[in-house]
Amino acid sequence: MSVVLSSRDSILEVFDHFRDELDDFHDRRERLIKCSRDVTNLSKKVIFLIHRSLTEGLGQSDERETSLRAVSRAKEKLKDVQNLFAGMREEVAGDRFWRHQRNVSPGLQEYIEALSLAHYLECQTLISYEEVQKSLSDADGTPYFPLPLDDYLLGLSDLTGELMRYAISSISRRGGRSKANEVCIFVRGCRADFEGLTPHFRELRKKQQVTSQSLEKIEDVAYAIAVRSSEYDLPPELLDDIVERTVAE
Amino acid sequence: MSVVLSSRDSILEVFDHFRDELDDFHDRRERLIKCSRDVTNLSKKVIFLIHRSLTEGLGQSDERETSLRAVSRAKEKLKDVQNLFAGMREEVAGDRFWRHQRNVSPGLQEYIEALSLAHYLECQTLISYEEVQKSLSDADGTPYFPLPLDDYLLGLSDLTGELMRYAISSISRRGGRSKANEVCIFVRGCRADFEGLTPHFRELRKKQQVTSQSLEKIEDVAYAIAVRSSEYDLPPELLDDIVERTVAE
Amino acid sequence: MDPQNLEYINQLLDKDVELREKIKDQVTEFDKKTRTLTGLLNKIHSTPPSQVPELVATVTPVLQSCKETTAALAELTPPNQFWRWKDMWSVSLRNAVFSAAFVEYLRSGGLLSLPRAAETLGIKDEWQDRFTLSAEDYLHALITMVNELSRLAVNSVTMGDFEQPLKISTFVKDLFAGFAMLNLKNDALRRRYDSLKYDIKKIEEVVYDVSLRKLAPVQTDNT
Amino acid sequence: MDPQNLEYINQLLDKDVELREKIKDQVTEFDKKTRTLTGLLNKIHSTPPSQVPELVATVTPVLQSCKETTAALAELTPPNQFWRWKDMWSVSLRNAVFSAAFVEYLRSGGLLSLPRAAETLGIKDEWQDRFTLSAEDYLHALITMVNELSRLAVNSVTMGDFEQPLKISTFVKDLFAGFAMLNLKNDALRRRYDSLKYDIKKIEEVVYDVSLRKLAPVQTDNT
Amino acid sequence: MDPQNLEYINQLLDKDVELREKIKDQVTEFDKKTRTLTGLLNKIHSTPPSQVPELVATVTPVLQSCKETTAALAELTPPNQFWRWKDMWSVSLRNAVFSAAFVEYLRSGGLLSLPRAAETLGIKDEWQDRFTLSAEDYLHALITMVNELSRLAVNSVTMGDFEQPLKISTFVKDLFAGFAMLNLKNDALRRRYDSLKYDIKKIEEVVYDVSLRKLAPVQTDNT
Amino acid sequence: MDPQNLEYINQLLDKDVELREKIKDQVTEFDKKTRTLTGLLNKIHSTPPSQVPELVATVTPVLQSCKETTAALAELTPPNQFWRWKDMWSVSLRNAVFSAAFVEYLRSGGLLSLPRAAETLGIKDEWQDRFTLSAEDYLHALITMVNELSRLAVNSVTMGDFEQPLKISTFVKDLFAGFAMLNLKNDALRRRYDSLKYDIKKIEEVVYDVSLRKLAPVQTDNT
Amino acid sequence: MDPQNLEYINQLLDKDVELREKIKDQVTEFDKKTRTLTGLLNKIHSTPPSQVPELVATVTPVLQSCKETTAALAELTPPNQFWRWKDMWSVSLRNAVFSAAFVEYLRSGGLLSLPRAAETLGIKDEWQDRFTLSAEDYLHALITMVNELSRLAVNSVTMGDFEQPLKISTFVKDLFAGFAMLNLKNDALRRRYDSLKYDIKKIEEVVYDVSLRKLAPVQTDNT
Amino acid sequence: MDPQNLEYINQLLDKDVELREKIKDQVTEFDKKTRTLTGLLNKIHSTPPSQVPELVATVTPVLQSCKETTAALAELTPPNQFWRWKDMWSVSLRNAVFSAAFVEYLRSGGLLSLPRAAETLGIKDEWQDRFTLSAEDYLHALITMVNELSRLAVNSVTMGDFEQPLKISTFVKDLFAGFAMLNLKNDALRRRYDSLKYDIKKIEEVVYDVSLRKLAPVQTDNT
Ligand SMILES: [Mn+2]
Ligand SMILES: [Mn+2]
Repeated sequence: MSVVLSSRDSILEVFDHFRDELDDFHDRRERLIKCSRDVTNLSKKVIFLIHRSLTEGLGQSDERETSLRAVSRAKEKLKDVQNLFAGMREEVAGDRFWRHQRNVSPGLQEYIEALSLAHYLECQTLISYEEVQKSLSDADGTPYFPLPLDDYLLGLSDLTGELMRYAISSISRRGGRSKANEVCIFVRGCRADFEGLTPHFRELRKKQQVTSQSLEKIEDVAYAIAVRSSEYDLPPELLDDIVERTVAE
Repeated sequence: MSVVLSSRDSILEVFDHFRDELDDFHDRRERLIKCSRDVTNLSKKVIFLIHRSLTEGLGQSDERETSLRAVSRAKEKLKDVQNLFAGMREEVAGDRFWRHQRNVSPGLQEYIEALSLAHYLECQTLISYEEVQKSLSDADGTPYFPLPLDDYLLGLSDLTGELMRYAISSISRRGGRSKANEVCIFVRGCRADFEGLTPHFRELRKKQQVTSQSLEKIEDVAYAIAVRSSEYDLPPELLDDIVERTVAE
Repeated sequence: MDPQNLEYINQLLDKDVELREKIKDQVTEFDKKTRTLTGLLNKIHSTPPSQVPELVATVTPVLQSCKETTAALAELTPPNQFWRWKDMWSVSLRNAVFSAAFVEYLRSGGLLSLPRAAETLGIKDEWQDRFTLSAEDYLHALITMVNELSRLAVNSVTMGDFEQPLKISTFVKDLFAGFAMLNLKNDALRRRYDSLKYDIKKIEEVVYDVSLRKLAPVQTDNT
Repeated sequence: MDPQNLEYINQLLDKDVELREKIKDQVTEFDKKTRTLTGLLNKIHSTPPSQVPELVATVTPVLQSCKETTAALAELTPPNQFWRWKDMWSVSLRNAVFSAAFVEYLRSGGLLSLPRAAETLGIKDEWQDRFTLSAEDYLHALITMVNELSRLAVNSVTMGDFEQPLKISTFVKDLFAGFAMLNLKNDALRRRYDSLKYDIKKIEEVVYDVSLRKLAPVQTDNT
Repeated sequence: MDPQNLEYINQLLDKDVELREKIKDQVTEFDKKTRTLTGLLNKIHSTPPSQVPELVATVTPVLQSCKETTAALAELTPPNQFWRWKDMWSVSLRNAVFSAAFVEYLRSGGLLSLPRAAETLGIKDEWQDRFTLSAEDYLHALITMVNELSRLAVNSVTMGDFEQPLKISTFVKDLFAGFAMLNLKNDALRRRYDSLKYDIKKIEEVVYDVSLRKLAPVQTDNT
Repeated sequence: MDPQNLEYINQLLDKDVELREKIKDQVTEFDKKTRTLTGLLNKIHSTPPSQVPELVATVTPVLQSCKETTAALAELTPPNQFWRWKDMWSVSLRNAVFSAAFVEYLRSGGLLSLPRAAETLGIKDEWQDRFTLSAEDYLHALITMVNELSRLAVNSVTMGDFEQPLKISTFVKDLFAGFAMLNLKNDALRRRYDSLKYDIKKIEEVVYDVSLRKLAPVQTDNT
Repeated sequence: MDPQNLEYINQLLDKDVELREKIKDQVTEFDKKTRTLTGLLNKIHSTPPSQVPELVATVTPVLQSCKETTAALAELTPPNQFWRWKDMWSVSLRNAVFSAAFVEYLRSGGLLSLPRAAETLGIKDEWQDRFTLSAEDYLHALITMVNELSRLAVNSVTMGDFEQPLKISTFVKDLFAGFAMLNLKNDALRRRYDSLKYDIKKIEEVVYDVSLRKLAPVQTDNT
Repeated sequence: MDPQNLEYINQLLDKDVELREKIKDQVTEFDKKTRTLTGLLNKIHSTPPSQVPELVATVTPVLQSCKETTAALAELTPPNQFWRWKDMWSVSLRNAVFSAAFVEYLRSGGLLSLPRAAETLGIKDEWQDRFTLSAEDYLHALITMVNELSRLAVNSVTMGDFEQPLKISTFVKDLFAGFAMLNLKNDALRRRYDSLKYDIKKIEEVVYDVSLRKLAPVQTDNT
C-alpha cells in the first residue's frame, strides 16, 4: 500500500479495506448485543424461577429446604448462561473485550444479579468478586474475559431490589416471617458497603437511591410483622401454626 | 337547598348539579376547541392560498396586480373565518370569554397571522390592534369578544415567518426582486417594535428568536440579489427582461 | 408599527400591569390568612374531642376576616374578567374554602354547601362576573378536606376516640359517591380525585382495625 | 403535478382526522359505561355477603350494553388498522374487562379466561384486524381486580364476614403464581405486576389477624 | 390460571420479538440496495449529458432488485399490521422512491406518479394491509429529488451544459406549485417542504447567471 | 486583541481554575468525613436503645474532625468570595449539620440551634465573608433529620422499642410547627418542607399502630 | 423550635427577600437601557456608512446613563456579596458591554479593552467586592459583537458598501486568534466560542463574493 | 460484604483511579500540542500559495513532538486495555491526525494513508493492544480535513488562487466516493459523513463560480 494516495483508485482500494474492517466490527457488535440480550433474558428467567420456586414451597415444606430447592434449580439454569459466556470467549479475546464491554454489560449485570440472588439464598452472604470471576472461567480457572468492577457492583446493586421482593412475599410464607428481618439487616449492610464506592461509579450513585427505597420497603415489612407479633406475644412458630390451620379449614 | 348537607341523598343531589355544570363547561370547551381548530385550518389555507396566488402570477402580470389579486382572494376566504368567530359569539358571552380564552387562542392567532399577511400585501403596513378588533365585530362595530393583547402580538409575530417565505420566493418573481429589500426593512422594524414588548409576554420572547432567524434569512436573500446585480450594473428592469427571454427560449 | 397603534397597545399593557400588581398585593394578604387558618386547623390532629369546639372558636374570626380580602379582590377585578385573573388567587381561595368546610364538619358533621361556603367568605352573588366561587375550586377544597380527614381518622384512634373514624368513614364515602357521579376530564381535579382512593383505603383500614378489636360498635352501613 | 395525483394525495391526508373524531365519540360513550360499572362495583365494599347476588344483577345489563360499543368501534376501524388506533380505547377496555372479571369472581369465585372476557364484551373473532382483546389489556384488568380484592378483604372483616378474606387469599395467590409464569418485559405491566406484592401482603395481614382473632380473642371491647 | 390460558398468553408476548428481528434483516438488505442506488446516482453530478443514458442503464437493474425486498417485507408483515412496523423501513423506502423518481426525470424529464412509483418497486395493490407506499413517503422522496436537482443545476453549468438548469427550473417550479396545493400539517413533511424554497432560490440564481452570461459576457478570463 | 489585554484576561481565568482545584480537594476530604458520619448514624436503625450512647460516642470524634476542614475552606476562600464558591461544599456541609443535629437529638432529645450547629463544626463568626452556615443550609439539614426520624420510628418498633415513636412524634410536630412559621419562598427548601408532611403522616401511623395495640401508654400530648 | 432561634432565622430569610426586590428594580432599569442600546445599534444594518457617526452619537448618552445604574447596584450590594447577586444583572451587563464595544468598533475600528469597558460603564475599582466586570462577562459581550458583525458584513454589501466586509474580516480574525489563546474550560463560554467559527465562515463567504466579482480591491492580508 | 472482598475491590479501584490521573496528565499535554497545530494550520486561510511551504515547515516540528505523547500513553496503558481508555485521548488524537493529513494534502495534494498517519505520530505496530490508530479515529480526522478544505476553496478564490478549488473538488470527491463505500451505522461517524454533503455542495458552488466566469480552465473530470 502506498503511503500517500494520489489517485481515486488507490483511495477506493484502502476504503474497501476500511469497509471490511468496519463491517467486521459491526457484525461482531451485533452478535454480542444479541448474545447479551439472550443472557439478560435467561438471567431474568432464573430470577423469576427463584421467586416462583419460593412461592411454590408455600407451607408445604421447611423454609430452608424450599430455598435450597430454588437454588439448585437456579444453578442448573445458570449453567446455560455460563455456557453463553463461554461461547463469547473468542469474540472478546485480546483487546476486543474492552472494545465491546458496553455491549456485553447489560447481560453481564443481569447475570450477576441472578447469580448473587442464588448465592444469597444458599449462603446468606454477598457473592465475592472472585467467585463471580470464577463462574466466568473455564475448568482451568482461566477467565473468559476480565470482570469489570462496575458491572460486578451494579449487578449486586440490583440484587437488593430482588431481595425486597423476596422479603415482601416472605410475609405469606411459613417460617419466612423471620426472614424479613434477616433480609433487612443484610440489605442495610449492602447499602452501607456500596455507599463508600459511589464516588467512583456514577451509575451506582443512581442505583443507590433505588436501594434506599427497597430498604425502606423491607423495613416496612419487618415492622408490619413485628407490630402484629407484639400484639399477641406468642412464639412465631405457634402463630404460624394457627394461621395455617385457619387457612386450611 | 339546605346549607349544610348531612345525608348521602342531599350530597348526591348537589353533586348532580355539579355534574351538569361541569358537563356544560366541558362540552362548550370541546365545541370551542373544535371551532378554533377549524379557524386554524381555514387560516392556514388562506396563507397557503396567498403564497400560491403570488407564485401563480409569476411573470405573467405586474407585481402589484398579482399582490392585489392574492389579497382579494384571501379576503374572500377570511370572511368565512370571521363568520366562524361570529358564530362563537354566544358561547363566549359575558365572563365566559376569559374562561375559554386559552381554547380559542390558537385559532385566533393563526387568523391574525393570515389577516395581517393580506393586510401587508395590500398596504405594506402592520395591521393595527383596532383594525383586527374591528374585523372581529358585527356591522354595528360591537366586538364578538375582546381581542387579547397577547393573541394580537403573537399572531403578528408569526407574520414575520410568512414574510420570510414571501421574500425567498420573490427571488424568482419578476419585479419581485426589489420586494426582498422592502420586506427586509419592514421585518427589521417589526422585530424592533416587538422587542420593547417582550418583557411582558413570555411567549413573545420565544417567538422573537424565530423572528430574528427569519430576518437573517431575508437579509441573506437581499444580499444574494444585491451581489448579483452589482456584478452587472444594469437597471433591475433590464436584468429581469434578459432572464425572462432566456427562460422563454 | 405606526406610533398611534403602539401608543394604544402600551396603554392597554400598562393598565394590566398595574392591575396585576394590585391583585398580587391582595393575594399576599389572602395567603397569610389561609396560612394561619391551616396552621390552626393542623392542631386538630392532637386535640381531644372535648376541646374541639374551643379550637373551632379560634378559627372563626380568621375565617371572618377573609371577607375583606374577597371584597377587595371583587372591587379590583374589571367586569367580566373573573376568569382572566382567578388563577392568581385560586390556591388561597381553595385553602379558605377547605378551612370553612373542615370547620363545618368538625362543628356539625355535615357538608358545607357551595353557596354557604361562598357566604362564609363574604362572596356576594352580584359579583358574579368579577369574583365568585367556582365549582372547581369548591371541589378542590373538598378533596383537601378528605386528605385531612384520613389523617384525622388515624390520629383519633391514637387519642382514644374510636367513634370518629366511623363517622369519617360514612361522611367520606358519601362524598366519594358524589364525586363518582362527575364526568371528570384528564385534568388536575381528576388526578386529585384519583388520589382520594388512597384516603378511603386508609380510612377503611382504620375502621377495620377498630372493628376487629371490637373497639367500637360493628358498622352496619349498607347504602 | 397532475391534478388527479394531487387530489388523491390530499384525500389520503384528510381522512384520518375525521376517523379520529368518530372513534373519540365512541370512546366517550364507552368511558361513561365503564364509569357506571366501576361506580356500581364500588358498592361491594359495603355490601353484606347476602346482598352480593343482587348487586351483581344490577351490573350485568351495563356489561351487556358494552357490546354495542365494541361493535361500533370494530365497525369504525378500517381493516388492518387495529394497532394504529387501539391506544385510544385501551383504558376503557381494561376497565370493562376488569368489571367482567370482578363480576365473575363475585358470582363463581373463579377466574374469567381471556376468550370468555372477549365474549362477555361481544368481541368477535372475525374482527381480528380491527378490534380485539390483547393479552396485555386482559392482564392489566386482572391486576386492577386484585387491587380491589385486597380492599374487599379488609372491608369484609369490617362487615363481619371472616370467610371472604380466606377465599380471596387463595384466589389471589393462585393468580399471582400464574403471573409469575409469564415472561414480562420491563414495561408498565411489569411494574403493576410488581405492585401486586403489596396487595398480597395486605391480604395476608388480614388472614393473619382473622386467624388469630378466631382462636384467641385477646382483647375484649373496652371503648 | 390454567396452563392453557397461560401458554396462550406467553406465546402472544413472545412472537413480536422474533418478527422484529426478521424485518430488521430485510431492512438491512433494503438499505444496502438503496445505498448502492444513491451512490450510482451521485455520479450524475460529474456526468456529461451525453453519458446520462448509460448511467441510467446501470441504475435500472438495482432498482429492479428492490422488488424482491418489498415482496419479502410484505410476506413477513402479518395481515393488518402495516402501521405497526412501517417506521422500520420508511427511510429505505423513501430512498428507493427517490431513486426511481430521479431516474424517471433523467430519462423523460417528467414526474413519476405515486402509483407508478409503487409499481416500479413491485408493490402490489393486494398487499394493502401489509406493505404499501404512503403519500407521505412518496412526497418525502420527491423533496429529496429536488435537493439533488438544485445541485445538478449548479454542476451542469460547471460541465458546460447551460440548458439543464432551465429545464430543472421549469420542472421544479411545477412540482413546487403542486406541493403548494397540499394541505400539509405542521410536521416533518411541512418543514422539508418549506426548505424547498432554498433549492428554488439556488436554481433561480443559476438561471439568472446563465441568462446574463449568455447575453453579456461581461468579464473575460483573467487568471 | 492586544497582548496586554490578553495577558490580563488569561491571568484572571487561570487564578480561578487553580483555586477551584484546591477547594475541590478540601471538599473531597469533607465529603469523606460526612460519608463516614452518615454511615455510622445509619446504624441507629438497628441499634437497641441501650447501645445508643455508645454509637453516639463513636460519632463525636468524626464530627470534631470536621473543624479542620471548615478551617481549611475558610482559609482558602478569598475575602468576599463566599457566595461564589459555597455551592461546591454545601452538600457536604448540610450532611455535617444533619449529623450534628441528629446526634444532639439522640443525646438530649432536643433541637440543635443554628449558632450551636456552627459552633459544633468550628465555624467562626469572623469568617463571615469566607465561610458561614446559612439559614438555608441549616434548614435543609433539619429536614434530612426528619426524614431519618420517620425511618427510626418504624425501625424502633421492629426492635421492640415502643417509646421512641412517641418521642419522635412530639419532637417532629414541634419542629414542623416551627417551619410553618417561616416565610419560605417557592424554592427547593419549600418543596422539601412540603415533603415533610409524608414523614409526619408515617410517624403518626406508627404511633397509631402502637396505641391501637396498647403497646405503649396512650399519648395525651395536646400541643 | 425555640422562639429565639426561629426569630433569628426568619430575620435572615426576610432580609434577603427585601434586598432581592431592590436589586430587581435596578436590574429592570438596567434592562430598559440596554434594550434601548441594542435597539439603536440594530439600526446599523440599514445605515449607510456616511451616517454611522450620527448613529453612534445617539447611542453615547444612553451608554453614559448606564453609569447611574452600575452605581446604584454597587450601592445596594452588601460588601462581599457580589458573587451572590451577580447572576441577576449579568445579562444586562453583557448587553451594555456589547454596546460599548460595538460603538468602539464603529467609531475607531478597534477593540475596547476590559478596563476601558468597565470605565465606560462607570464601574469603579474600589467596588471590587460589590460590583465588578468579570472576564467572563466581557468575553461574552465580545462574542455577541462578532455575531452582529457577521450580519453587518452581509448587510453592508446589500447597501453597496463593499469595504466594510473586508474590515470586519480582518478585525474578527484578529479577535478570534486572541480567543484561541485563552484557556477556556468546557462551559457556556467555550460553546459560544466554538460557534464563532460559523460567523467567521459567513464573513469569509461575503469577502469571497465581493472579491470574485471584483467589487472591491483584492484582499492581500496575510496575518 | 466480607472484608477480604472489600479490600480486593478497593485495590482494583485505587489502581484504576491512579492510572486515570496519569493518562489525564498526558492528554492535557497532547491537547496543548494539537491546539497549537490547529492554530497554525488556521493561518492557511490567509496564506497565499507561494508561502504555503513555509507554513508547513512551522507545523512539522510540532507534529514531530506528538511522538513523545503517544509513547507515554502507550507506556501507561496496560496490555489489552486500549479500548478501555482510548475515549480519553481520541479527540486529541483525531486533531493530530487531521493536522498530519492536512499538511500532507498541502505538501503533495495526496491523501495520507492510515499507516503513514500512525507512523507520523510515532505509533508503533507492537503497541497494538495498548495504543493504536483506529480506522474510526482516522476517518473522523479526514472529515475534519474536508470541513477545512471547503473553507479553503472559498478563501483561495479571495486570495486570487483559482486553481486550488478545482484541486480540492477532485480530491474531496474522490474521498467522498471512498466514504460512500462504507456501511455506516447511525453513530457519530454517520452524522459527520452526512454533513460532508454540505461541504461538497459548497465546493461545487465555488467551482461553478470560477467556471462560469472562466477564471480557470473548464473542468473535464468525468470519473
Ligand atoms: Mn431485577
Ligand atoms: Mn405561519
